[in-house]
Amino acid sequence: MNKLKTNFCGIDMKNPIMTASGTFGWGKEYSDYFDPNVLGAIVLKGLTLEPRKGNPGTRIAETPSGMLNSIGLENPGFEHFKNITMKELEEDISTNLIVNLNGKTIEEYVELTEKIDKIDRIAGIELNISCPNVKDGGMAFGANPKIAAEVTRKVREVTKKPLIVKLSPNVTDISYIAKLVEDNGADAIAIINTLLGMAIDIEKKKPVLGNIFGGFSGPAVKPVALRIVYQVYKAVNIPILGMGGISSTKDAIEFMMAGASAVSLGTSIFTNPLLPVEVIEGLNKYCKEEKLKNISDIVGILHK
Amino acid sequence: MNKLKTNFCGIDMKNPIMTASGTFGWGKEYSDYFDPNVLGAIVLKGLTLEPRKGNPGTRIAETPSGMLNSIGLENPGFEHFKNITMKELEEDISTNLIVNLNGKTIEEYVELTEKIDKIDRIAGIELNISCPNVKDGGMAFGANPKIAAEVTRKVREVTKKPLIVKLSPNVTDISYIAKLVEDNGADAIAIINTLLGMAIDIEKKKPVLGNIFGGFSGPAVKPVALRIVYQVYKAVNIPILGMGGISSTKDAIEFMMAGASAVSLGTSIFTNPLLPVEVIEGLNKYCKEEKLKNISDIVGILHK
Amino acid sequence: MAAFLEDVKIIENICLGSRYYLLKVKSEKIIKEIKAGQFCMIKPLDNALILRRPISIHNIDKENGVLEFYYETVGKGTKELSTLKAGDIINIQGPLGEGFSINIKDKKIAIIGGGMGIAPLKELIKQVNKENKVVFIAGGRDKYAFEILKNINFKNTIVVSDDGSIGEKKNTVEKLKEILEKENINMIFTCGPHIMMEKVAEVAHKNNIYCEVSLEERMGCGTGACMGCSIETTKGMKKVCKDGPVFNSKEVIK
Amino acid sequence: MAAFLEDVKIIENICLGSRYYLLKVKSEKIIKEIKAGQFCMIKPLDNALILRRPISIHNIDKENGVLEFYYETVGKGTKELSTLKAGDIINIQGPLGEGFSINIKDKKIAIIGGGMGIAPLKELIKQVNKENKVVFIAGGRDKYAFEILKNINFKNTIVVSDDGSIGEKKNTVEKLKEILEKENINMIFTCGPHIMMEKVAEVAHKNNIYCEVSLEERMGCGTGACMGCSIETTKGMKKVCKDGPVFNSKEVIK
Ligand SMILES: Cc1cc2nc3c(=O)[nH]c(=O)nc-3n(C[C@H](O)[C@H](O)[C@H](O)COP(=O)(O)OP(=O)(O)OC[C@H]3O[C@@H](n4cnc5c(N)ncnc54)[C@H](O)[C@@H]3O)c2cc1C
Ligand SMILES: Cc1cc2nc3c(=O)[nH]c(=O)nc-3n(C[C@H](O)[C@H](O)[C@H](O)COP(=O)(O)OP(=O)(O)OC[C@H]3O[C@@H](n4cnc5c(N)ncnc54)[C@H](O)[C@@H]3O)c2cc1C
Ligand SMILES: Cc1cc2nc3c(=O)[nH]c(=O)nc-3n(C[C@H](O)[C@H](O)[C@H](O)COP(=O)(O)O)c2cc1C
Ligand SMILES: Cc1cc2nc3c(=O)[nH]c(=O)nc-3n(C[C@H](O)[C@H](O)[C@H](O)COP(=O)(O)O)c2cc1C
Ligand code: FES
Ligand code: FES
Repeated sequence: MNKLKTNFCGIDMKNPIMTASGTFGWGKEYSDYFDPNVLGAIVLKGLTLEPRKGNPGTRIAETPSGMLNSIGLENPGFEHFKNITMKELEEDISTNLIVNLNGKTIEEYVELTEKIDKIDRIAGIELNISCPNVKDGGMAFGANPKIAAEVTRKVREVTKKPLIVKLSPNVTDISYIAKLVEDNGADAIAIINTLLGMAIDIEKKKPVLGNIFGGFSGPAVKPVALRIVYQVYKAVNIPILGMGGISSTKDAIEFMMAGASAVSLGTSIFTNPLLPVEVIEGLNKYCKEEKLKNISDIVGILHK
Repeated sequence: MNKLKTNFCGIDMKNPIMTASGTFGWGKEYSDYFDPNVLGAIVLKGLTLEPRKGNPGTRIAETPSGMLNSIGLENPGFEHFKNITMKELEEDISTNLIVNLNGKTIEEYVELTEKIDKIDRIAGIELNISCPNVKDGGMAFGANPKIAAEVTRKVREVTKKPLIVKLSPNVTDISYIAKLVEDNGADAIAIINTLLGMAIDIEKKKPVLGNIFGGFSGPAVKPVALRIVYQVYKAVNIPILGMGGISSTKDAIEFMMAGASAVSLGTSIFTNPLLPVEVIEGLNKYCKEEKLKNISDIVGILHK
Repeated sequence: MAAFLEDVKIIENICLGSRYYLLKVKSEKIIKEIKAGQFCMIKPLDNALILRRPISIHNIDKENGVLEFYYETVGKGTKELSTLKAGDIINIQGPLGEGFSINIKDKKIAIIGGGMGIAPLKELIKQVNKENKVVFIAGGRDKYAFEILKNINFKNTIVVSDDGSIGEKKNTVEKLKEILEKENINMIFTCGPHIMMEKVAEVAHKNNIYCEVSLEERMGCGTGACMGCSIETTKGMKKVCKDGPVFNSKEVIK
Repeated sequence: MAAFLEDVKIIENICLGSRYYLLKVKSEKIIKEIKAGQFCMIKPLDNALILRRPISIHNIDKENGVLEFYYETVGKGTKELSTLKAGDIINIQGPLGEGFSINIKDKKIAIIGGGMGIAPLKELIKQVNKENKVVFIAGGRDKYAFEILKNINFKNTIVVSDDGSIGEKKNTVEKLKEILEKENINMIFTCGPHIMMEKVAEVAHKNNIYCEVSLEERMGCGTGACMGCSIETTKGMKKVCKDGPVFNSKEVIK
């Protein structure tokens, strides 16, 4: 019996392991190392209505046990996604596909959601209102409770697909925002998106990143991510997709104990491309050793 | 000529290197390794009016390139500080002493400030409105713009000593709070206090820390600290005391380029007790190599 | 008393079986000052591990300028340490803390070690054995935990194990009680799991015997600066790293 | 084309002088697939360094199952790499990206390398030298930067340096122009500082010569997944790690 079987806010998954948007491209980039279909779900790179070139200049900087990125949502836009990317995905990918959905205005979010809603093969929507790398929309939306609520409500109205709202950790009171987002129709909360960070090149006397600030991720941010998962678990009744620095089975278990029903692996895939396979195997082993009926037995156990 | 000489918001210092409150005890704990008088200033452990035992249970956890602490402001209280700690300090310490001042209520902050104000030997006050490890006061004050402004104003009224207000990074808009604090009479801003984090013991199925959450510090947090220094530099006209993960001369230079006029060394002293000496020497060398008149030449250079 | 930061070369780092290791390093500075019951903070090489690891001094071989540490691999830091080889350099900080009371004479002493608590006891036994009468009770989880006894090489050692697989089938506290029935013990030193030390102290207090325990807490600084290892004592808040790790049992237990 | 993660043993890791190193590792999987101009991502051992470091393949010694890398120590990752010794194991990921066009015949080729840009050129020269006529122009900062030429061991190499301390006193672009005046070159391959490659490409375009450049960008994943290394090209956004690092100069320069 598969002890990792999970239904995450309506999405049936063979295990609670997903990829974090933006770290697993368009689903097939890591196929040389493992079959992406072993994943419970693949969360694709952030998508926008129109194509985006992303930010100019250096986009990647390493920091102690972490990294900064200022990709700026580079993506080919919805039309290309529907006509080309989805076709390519359908050829090889059988597991769940989740779109990471972005907009510059509430109207854009809604319009893109309406379009995505029509693609049957998409199992769910991760609504990204927390990207730190774009001027309009993104984090500015997620950090403002009113707008976070409004965009959730309006998107909810136009789709029946499971709606996972991804929140920014760069706020004073994330529980409050999570609760609002729940009240406005979200089926799950994804936490955390990247922290806002910066790196400096002292030789050039300039920021390393072309965009000055970047999204901070990787093992370094794990303590913040765990704290936020723990806080939000207390605040909401919908399930949590936990992420932020997971680099081992042990880390994944920590997130689940804090309250995550499923977890996304991100930056640490760069370090160890086999991480997803290792974590799935690791969780299976853990279930056996701990004699769990299902991995969900440990979800939120810290609160009990 | 001493190229590190700095006047930080009225405090004359032989160099811009201080210790971060809570990581350098009561000033003499590292005397076996180096003479603390080489420091520009020593910022002492957080002080309260009454003695505090701090938090029960485990208080320290390591995280990737960082650590969590939930000390909970253990300190002997003002009377002991004045009558015993200060006497001991006066014996050996000739450099500037800065008190890290804490309260549970605004009245307590004011009362303690009035008492500290009478101790001539204290060169300045670091007003801690950002401790994540205490129930009352602390971070709750620093995260609320109104209260941050009020406590600054009221403390300002009762002391002429340089007033450095220490802010929490766990907020949505730190620039706004920094500006308010400036408007209400602060002479400088200290950033950052610790991020709020958590660690989990999967064997015990419990948080590692007795207090569940802890303050997150060390090299891991540097990208967040640099970003905040950069943001606050843009927002205020008073000098910044920068800190958060500094572990080398290079890091110190990064903070100064982002806008810090002086920096505090904290967690990384645990890793390398000789760090303060190395950074002072390193900055001297840097001034020579770069032919600077004074190290202040690089303060905020990123903004130019 | 001074403390130092010293780069020391590893002379030997051998596995005694299972997760137990004996580490020998060449020291010039720390070795001059360190005493039984004190400890060092070892800097892991991996930069992701920012905190030094507290490890007790196991043996001070002044003649050869060698410090010995006895450790168990439990997490990332000790696992990394176990991979190091002769010739590798590590940075250690010490001596730290207050050790055992070793300036004693003509006493009958019981020394009780459980598991890794045995670590600081070799040097202690060496120091007090000459001018006192010492009995050493050693308890452990498995046979590998007793391999270290060869290195301690003390004749008056009593081995006990819960399942009787090695030595007598009883725990250290039962053995202590048994000895107390027959002998007049004036002092007890103990190091091991906290629950064991509590019980040893209880027996000591009941029998009015002076007892010292060596405590363990997670540490940040090791110097008394961070208040990370504070404990409540009858004399107020104390720091395990600076005021301990060895305490008079009456101050810290019950 | 498949890519692998492989634990490889270091055979040799020698300093060629100053900050320049030649690394040789034993490979079974990657060696079967890797081609001139492709690269590997090397995992640093220090866990605080989470990103793999992109390093070009310098030489593929299929006979002995050995991959060679030529690198310069610039930061933490390469400095750590330089401390490793024969017998140490590192994890490398590769082959990655698209290499040089090596299936060519009967051409006159100029290969131009500046500084570390020389790294991928040994294998390239080996591949194209047999069936084409190759001239190799090598520029460098100091005499140590030319030590690698011994390992490349290619007779038709022209050494130039800005100050004339080694070889001719000119830069690589000047030398290229000089050659073009005398000879009929059909193809140019270049790797080096971006500004040098721009100028080489400019010369190539002006003379209507097909030219390939090998670009460098900071990388997160090395697989095309993170969009960290994207650049604008005449054919839209491309990834240096997947669509490059080698590009037709017309697509990426001017
Ligand atoms: C005064 C003192 C003396 C000690 N002497 C010895 C000895 O001689 N031999 C020996 O094997 N062990 C000894 N210990 C325990 C030893 O410090 C820990 O086993 C070790 O720090 C674990 O590190 P790690 O990286 O392997 O484990 P991890 O779990 O990865 O460590 C994570 C963090 O927790 C701390 N930590 C974990 N376990 C303990 C613990 N039991 N006590 C204190 N901190 C801990 C680590 O120092 C580190 O900061 C002593 C502890 C103290 C306080
Ligand atoms: C496709 C490709 C092939 C390369 N081939 C070689 C080679 O054969 N030999 C060689 O010596 N160097 C080569 N480089 C450059 C090499 O990757 C960097 O020098 C190295 O990553 C620096 O790492 P560090 O930890 O020493 O420096 P740090 O500055 O500490 O590195 C910090 C981060 O920046 C990245 N980084 C720093 N400099 C560069 C750079 N110039 N290019 C890309 N990323 C950088 C690092 O990978 C790391 O993520 C190549 C780069 C690319 C993109
Ligand atoms: C290179 C990179 C690109 C990212 N792009 C996106 C994105 O397009 N949309 C999004 O919601 N999150 C994006 N993220 C954030 C991740 O999905 C994830 O929330 C974050 O990195 C924390 O997880 P990690 O530490 O495991 O990487 C990106 C992260 C990285 C490192
Ligand atoms: C163990 C510990 C105790 C601390 N205690 C205090 C305190 O009492 N008052 C305060 O303002 N900050 C306190 N801090 C925060 C530091 O002063 C500093 O703001 C923070 O650690 C970031 O710097 P660092 O990463 O260099 O340590 C403490 C930090 C640590 C690690
Ligand atoms: S470990 Fe810092 S006070 Fe003891
Ligand atoms: S490095 Fe990630 S796409 Fe190229």
